[in-house]
Amino acid sequence: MSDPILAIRNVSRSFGPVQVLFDVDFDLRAGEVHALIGENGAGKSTTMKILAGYQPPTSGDVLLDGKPVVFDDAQHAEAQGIVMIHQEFNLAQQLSVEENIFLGRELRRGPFLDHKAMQDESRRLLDRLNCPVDPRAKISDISVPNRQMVEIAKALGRDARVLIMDEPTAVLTARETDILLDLIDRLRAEGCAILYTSHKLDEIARIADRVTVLRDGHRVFEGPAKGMTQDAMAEAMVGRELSNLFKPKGKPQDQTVLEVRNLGVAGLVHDASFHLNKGEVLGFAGLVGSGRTELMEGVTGLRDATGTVTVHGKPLKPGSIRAAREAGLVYLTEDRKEKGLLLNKGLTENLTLLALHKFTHPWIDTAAEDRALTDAIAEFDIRAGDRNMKAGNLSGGNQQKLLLGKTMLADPDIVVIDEPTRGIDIGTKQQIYDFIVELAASGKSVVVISSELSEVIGLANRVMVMASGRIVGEVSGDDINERTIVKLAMGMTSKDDAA
Amino acid sequence: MSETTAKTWMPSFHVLGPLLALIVLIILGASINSNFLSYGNVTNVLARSAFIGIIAVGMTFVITAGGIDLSVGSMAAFVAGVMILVMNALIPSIGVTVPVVLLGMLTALVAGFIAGWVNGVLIATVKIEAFIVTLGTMGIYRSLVTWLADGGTLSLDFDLRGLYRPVYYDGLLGVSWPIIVFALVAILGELAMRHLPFGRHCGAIGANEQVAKYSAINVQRTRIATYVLLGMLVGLATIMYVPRLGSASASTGVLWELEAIAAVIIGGTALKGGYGRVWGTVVGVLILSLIDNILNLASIVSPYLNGTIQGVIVILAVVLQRGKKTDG
Amino acid sequence: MSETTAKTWMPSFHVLGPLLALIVLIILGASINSNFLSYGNVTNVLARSAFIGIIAVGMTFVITAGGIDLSVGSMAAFVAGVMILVMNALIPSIGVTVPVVLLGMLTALVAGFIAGWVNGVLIATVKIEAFIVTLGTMGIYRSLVTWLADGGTLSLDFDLRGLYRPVYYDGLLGVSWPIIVFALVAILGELAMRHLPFGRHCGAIGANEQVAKYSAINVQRTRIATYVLLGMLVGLATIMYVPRLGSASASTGVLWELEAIAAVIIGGTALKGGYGRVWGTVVGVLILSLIDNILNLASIVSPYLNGTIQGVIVILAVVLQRGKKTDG
Amino acid sequence: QDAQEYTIGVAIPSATHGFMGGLNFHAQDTIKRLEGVYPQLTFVLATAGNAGKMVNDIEDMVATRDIDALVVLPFESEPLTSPVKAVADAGIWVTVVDRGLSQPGIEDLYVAGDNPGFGRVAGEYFVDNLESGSKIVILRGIPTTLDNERVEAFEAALDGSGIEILDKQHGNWNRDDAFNVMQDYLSKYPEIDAVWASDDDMAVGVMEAIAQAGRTEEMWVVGGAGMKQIIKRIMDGDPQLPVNVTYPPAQISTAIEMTALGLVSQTPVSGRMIIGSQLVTPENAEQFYFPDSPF
Ligand SMILES: Nc1ncnc2c1ncn2[C@@H]1O[C@H](COP(=O)(O)OP(=O)(O)OP(=O)(O)O)[C@@H](O)[C@H]1O
Ligand SMILES: Nc1ncnc2c1ncn2[C@@H]1O[C@H](COP(=O)(O)OP(=O)(O)OP(=O)(O)O)[C@@H](O)[C@H]1O
Ligand SMILES: [Mg+2]
Ligand SMILES: [Mg+2]
Repeated sequence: MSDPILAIRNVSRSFGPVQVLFDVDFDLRAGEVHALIGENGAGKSTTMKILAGYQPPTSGDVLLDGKPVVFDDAQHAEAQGIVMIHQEFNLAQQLSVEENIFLGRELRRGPFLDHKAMQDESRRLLDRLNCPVDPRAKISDISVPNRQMVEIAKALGRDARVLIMDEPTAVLTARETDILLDLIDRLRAEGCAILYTSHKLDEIARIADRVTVLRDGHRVFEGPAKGMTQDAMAEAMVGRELSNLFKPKGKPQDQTVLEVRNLGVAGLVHDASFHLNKGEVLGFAGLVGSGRTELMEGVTGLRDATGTVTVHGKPLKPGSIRAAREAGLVYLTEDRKEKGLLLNKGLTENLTLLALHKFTHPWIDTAAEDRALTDAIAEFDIRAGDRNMKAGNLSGGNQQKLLLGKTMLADPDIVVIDEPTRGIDIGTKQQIYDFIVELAASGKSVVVISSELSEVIGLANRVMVMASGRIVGEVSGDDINERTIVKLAMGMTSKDDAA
Repeated sequence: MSETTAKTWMPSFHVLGPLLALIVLIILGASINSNFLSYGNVTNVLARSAFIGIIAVGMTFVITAGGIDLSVGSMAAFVAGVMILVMNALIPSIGVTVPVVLLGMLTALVAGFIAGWVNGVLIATVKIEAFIVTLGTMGIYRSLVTWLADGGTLSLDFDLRGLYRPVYYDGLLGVSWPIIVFALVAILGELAMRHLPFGRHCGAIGANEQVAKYSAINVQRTRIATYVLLGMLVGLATIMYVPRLGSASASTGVLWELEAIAAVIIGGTALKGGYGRVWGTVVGVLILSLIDNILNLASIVSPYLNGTIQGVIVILAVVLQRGKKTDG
Repeated sequence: MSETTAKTWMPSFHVLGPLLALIVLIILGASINSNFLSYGNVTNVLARSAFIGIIAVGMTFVITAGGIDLSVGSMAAFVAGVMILVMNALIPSIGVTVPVVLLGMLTALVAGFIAGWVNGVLIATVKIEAFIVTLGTMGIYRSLVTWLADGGTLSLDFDLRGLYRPVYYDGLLGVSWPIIVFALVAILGELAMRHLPFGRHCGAIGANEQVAKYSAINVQRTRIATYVLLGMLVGLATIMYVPRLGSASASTGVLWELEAIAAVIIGGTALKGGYGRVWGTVVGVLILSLIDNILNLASIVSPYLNGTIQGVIVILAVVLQRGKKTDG
Repeated sequence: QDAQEYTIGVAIPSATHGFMGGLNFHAQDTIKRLEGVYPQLTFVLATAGNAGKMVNDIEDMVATRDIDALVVLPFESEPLTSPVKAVADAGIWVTVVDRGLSQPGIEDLYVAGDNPGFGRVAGEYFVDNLESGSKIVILRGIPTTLDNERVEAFEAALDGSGIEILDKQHGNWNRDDAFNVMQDYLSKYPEIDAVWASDDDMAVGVMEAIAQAGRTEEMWVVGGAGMKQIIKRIMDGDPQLPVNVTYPPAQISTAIEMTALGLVSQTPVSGRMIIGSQLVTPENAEQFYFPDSPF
């Protein structure tokens, strides 16, 4: 076994009074993929940031090529060939794809920028990822998965000897995940050292050479990945045995609560019609860019849309999110950082923002807000070191849980959940699935948009499949399986002509 | 590590910063002139702070919601002008009576409401940069008042002034009305910012408009509301202002906008929006008034250099506040 | 697919907006007065746009990087004052010669450099809100020039003025120097914004400082550089300005800051930072100059209402530009 | 008759405070009247908020309006000297009002108030009506050359009288600023015998501050420039406002009218015309009272 390029020894890290890492050891060798797994808030991202020079350890050493090193900042680490892809996007929204990829290390001809070279190179990097985005497009204009691909392209462009990837696939669909994993294979073969985190344990099983498991800031396992089953990984993470992920599906009632007719969103969604029954979990599947998000944003009044939406038999006032909320229809966004949470504000303020009216009589009842936070922390297992911390300082998965708590606080009859478990660890995932099933059982109705097919399959009573902005099919009962859905999504068959 | 310091130090600095600056100024003033803490001087300073103060409270909401309003100074002049014209016009029919004054006050509030609403709609609905809209309306209101006054001064009827004058000069239990009104506005403002959904929503919009929208906040309406509130507070400030000198002209309210914005920011509200505190604004207003007052009381330097001292103190007041803050 | 629509629709509005407004104004001017397009008038308008124009180009970088500078107007007055004092002081030893003028120019650039650097350091290193810093220095520079001029006017030695005068009034091939310098600054500015890493880094810092920092950009240095650049351009503008009026006083450059900022925003640069374009700024400056020029040509209304017309046109120019833009 | 057509350009500062408001009023009023009297005359009026804008206005008049004569009240003397000289060099008749250019002999006609006289007349009144040892305060205008001239002349007139000047701060010819400054004077000085407010706008603010402090009996106030409300109170014998010193905004009318006369007739109008600053007393106040003026 070769010597580690990059390692940490006895590293601890505290944020204020809260210690999040305890004497952690970790090393990374050339030509190996080392997976770091653990529950939300276990300290994975923190470990990675310490390795990549974004944060100093409170105590302990970072070793580079066997020698202790203190990174002044991330640039210093990057100069040593250590590149990190952050869990949260690290892109400037107003700049173009190409500008982001080359930010801080622009190619020049003489003193001038070499636009052509940079565009060609961006094109090449994106091609490597099979990503069709125009390098001149603004980041704010491209979809979330594509942003992640740009983020990866940006890292690839930096000639890394050590590549640290914090949940790169959380926002990717199966197709892009495949592309990325193939790419990681190639990089490993080229001798790159790769640190990889994901809550999708099948990916870990597929590419990892070695696995380290963190639990509550302690390293609880380190060893070869070979022979380690996903169940074993999950157990090591959670510290208990996990039962079946999905509970048995409930039985929807025969009462339509949401009826959408001929909904269109300019250029993105065409002529979509569907309905949702009381107590039903309705899945939406499709490829990236198939328009599921846009359809639901149109339904809930977040986007201008044509067509009609009827809730509990009453037409919904178009274009008004508030009207939707008052009718009991709420949407949980897929983009928690830009649309979901106020990262600079506290947990309470985020939690109650959507349902603030419930706490107002006529002053905001801060004591009740505080109780709501306590409840949400318990119900969604939010691991916050400190109740007064900013939402942005929560670990990624815990942000997602907070967002879920925020949405559910509005006590919706109908909830549309876009990518419910993005970045959530396997243990909590199970809790969320249970939660969704119970929600349906209690007479609420749920729409689940997910790029994780297993999720849609395991949860939904019925599944709508979208492609190119149209609903191309509906499957239910035993037809809810991967083969049927993928076929529909790829536009191969049209089982149920929607037109 | 830096977060640690941030957590434990920042609030204390943040909270104490402007207060500290205010206290330093008060000590300075008291040591320079023994009359500084006299009832008369304190009343003067507080009462004259009231106009900017009332406006600055409204500005706090606008800025917290990520906006800005450069038009408040000329809006005040315009509202004062309209108010005086209306009151003078009413005298022939109603006579010099209290109803005329009340109608004048109503006019000011309505004019402020409309002016603020126009700003708000152009910004929130037509979606033009707030800076440009209010720069434009700043010029428009200023030129309209000049035009109304025919280049000169609009003066309130002399007899009516006698009736109206107490609104500035009298008060309750030795506290003059402008101070009382300012205090009320400040308290209500602080309450609204901290304990009403409106304040929360302003902060949310300023922090991230998208998130606010996805949280079922009517961004457009809330944003317009901030400008309308500000407009009405400008009207209220004008109601206090007109009885003082009984006139309005093209030079009324010049640079009030900068003073109000400066007070808001000195008070610790973030110019980029997302975080505001009304009590800080009040402290900011007092700091600015005190600087002027102390410079007048002191006469230690060439009056030409007053601007230099003012500038330095304003910057220092904010330095105090920022403490050891890292990148913002 | 949607990326395509975004690409083809938005820019056309965005790009054509200010140009359209400019063209409308030119047509309006030409239809009102036949002399409008005369060589003399065009030269006048362009030459007088040069001061604000040169400053506004610098302001474009500051704003693109997410900053603001309210001090440029008084900075110009201050730089002009220092420059005049230095030149007058040099005459006894060097005489009325070209070197005196050259040393004066150097003084202006150095003074601008220092003034900009002070702003930049206070903002980027001490991390005080740009609005407050430059509001403070605005007061400071203005009061310093008043003090230097002893409340009156600093005038350039009369003979020296004769020597220096051609820098404003003469030119090359019938194009006067200010126009040439403005054009050069604009072209270099556009190049720097679009084709130098500096311009890109400004955009990145303005868009997201954190991302910029993580991308190995020296945020602090870049930010200071924008203010230094602006300061030096203020110096350059002053070099063009002094031969025109030959003096500096407390009223020199009043409100230039607002005009420069307005030009930048009319030109399509985002006030929140992250996106800037120099050519747009040039168009913005021309629009503002033309409004004044046309109002002089027309004399259709009470001069008291000029401000109203100006305000309306400025707002309209930006409305044109925004087109059908959705939430910003 | 086929009288020749003329265009007269008028460039004045914009109406940012009382005196300039009055001046703007008189300029517009005169233009309207003269356009009625002389149909062959066209007037171009431009108002400017700063010196640079005024230069722009003048350039525009020459370049696009083909003016035959220019009446200008320089925003500031220094910066307007060269541009106005360029106009004169182009053969255009130039009338300069109020503030002289920094180089003599450029203008054809000079009509002005008397700034040093303005300060001196006020100063002399103070000397005549106060005892040695009396204490006074001064409110100054916006820092400018003309403010300096007035204040210097005022102080020169006080020389040797034994009157003590306690303080002089800038009230910027603004009512509100003057109110604030006077409030602070009143806090600072337990004894003040008289106030030279140097401008009627400022006098309005000063008197309010005195009234508020209840010290009306203690001191009197002299403003300046003859605002109608102030003149009215002098007429009525207000003891707090014993006198005023004129600095008539209507001098612009004189200048425009004489310029027009020079163009349409053979009347010789070139030269200098100084409109002296006069002391307005209750006895003669009536002749300075113009109730229709906005000032
Ligand atoms: N800047 C910070 N200030 C305070 N606490 C922080 C900060 N950054 C991280 N934490 C805390 O440190 C703990 C570990 O967070 P980290 O992001 O490393 O978790 P993670 O393992 O990556 O979780 P996830 O799977 O949800 O991404 C969390 O409790 C988090 O709240
Ligand atoms: N802010 C935006 N501006 C312009 N186009 C956008 C924007 N957001 C998304 N799009 C485009 O809209 C289309 C559909 O978006 P999106 O990828 O979110 O669909 P989706 O079916 O919800 O997929 P997923 O939820 O799996 O990401 C894509 O072509 C995407 O590029
Ligand atoms: Mg993480
Ligand atoms: Mg989506």
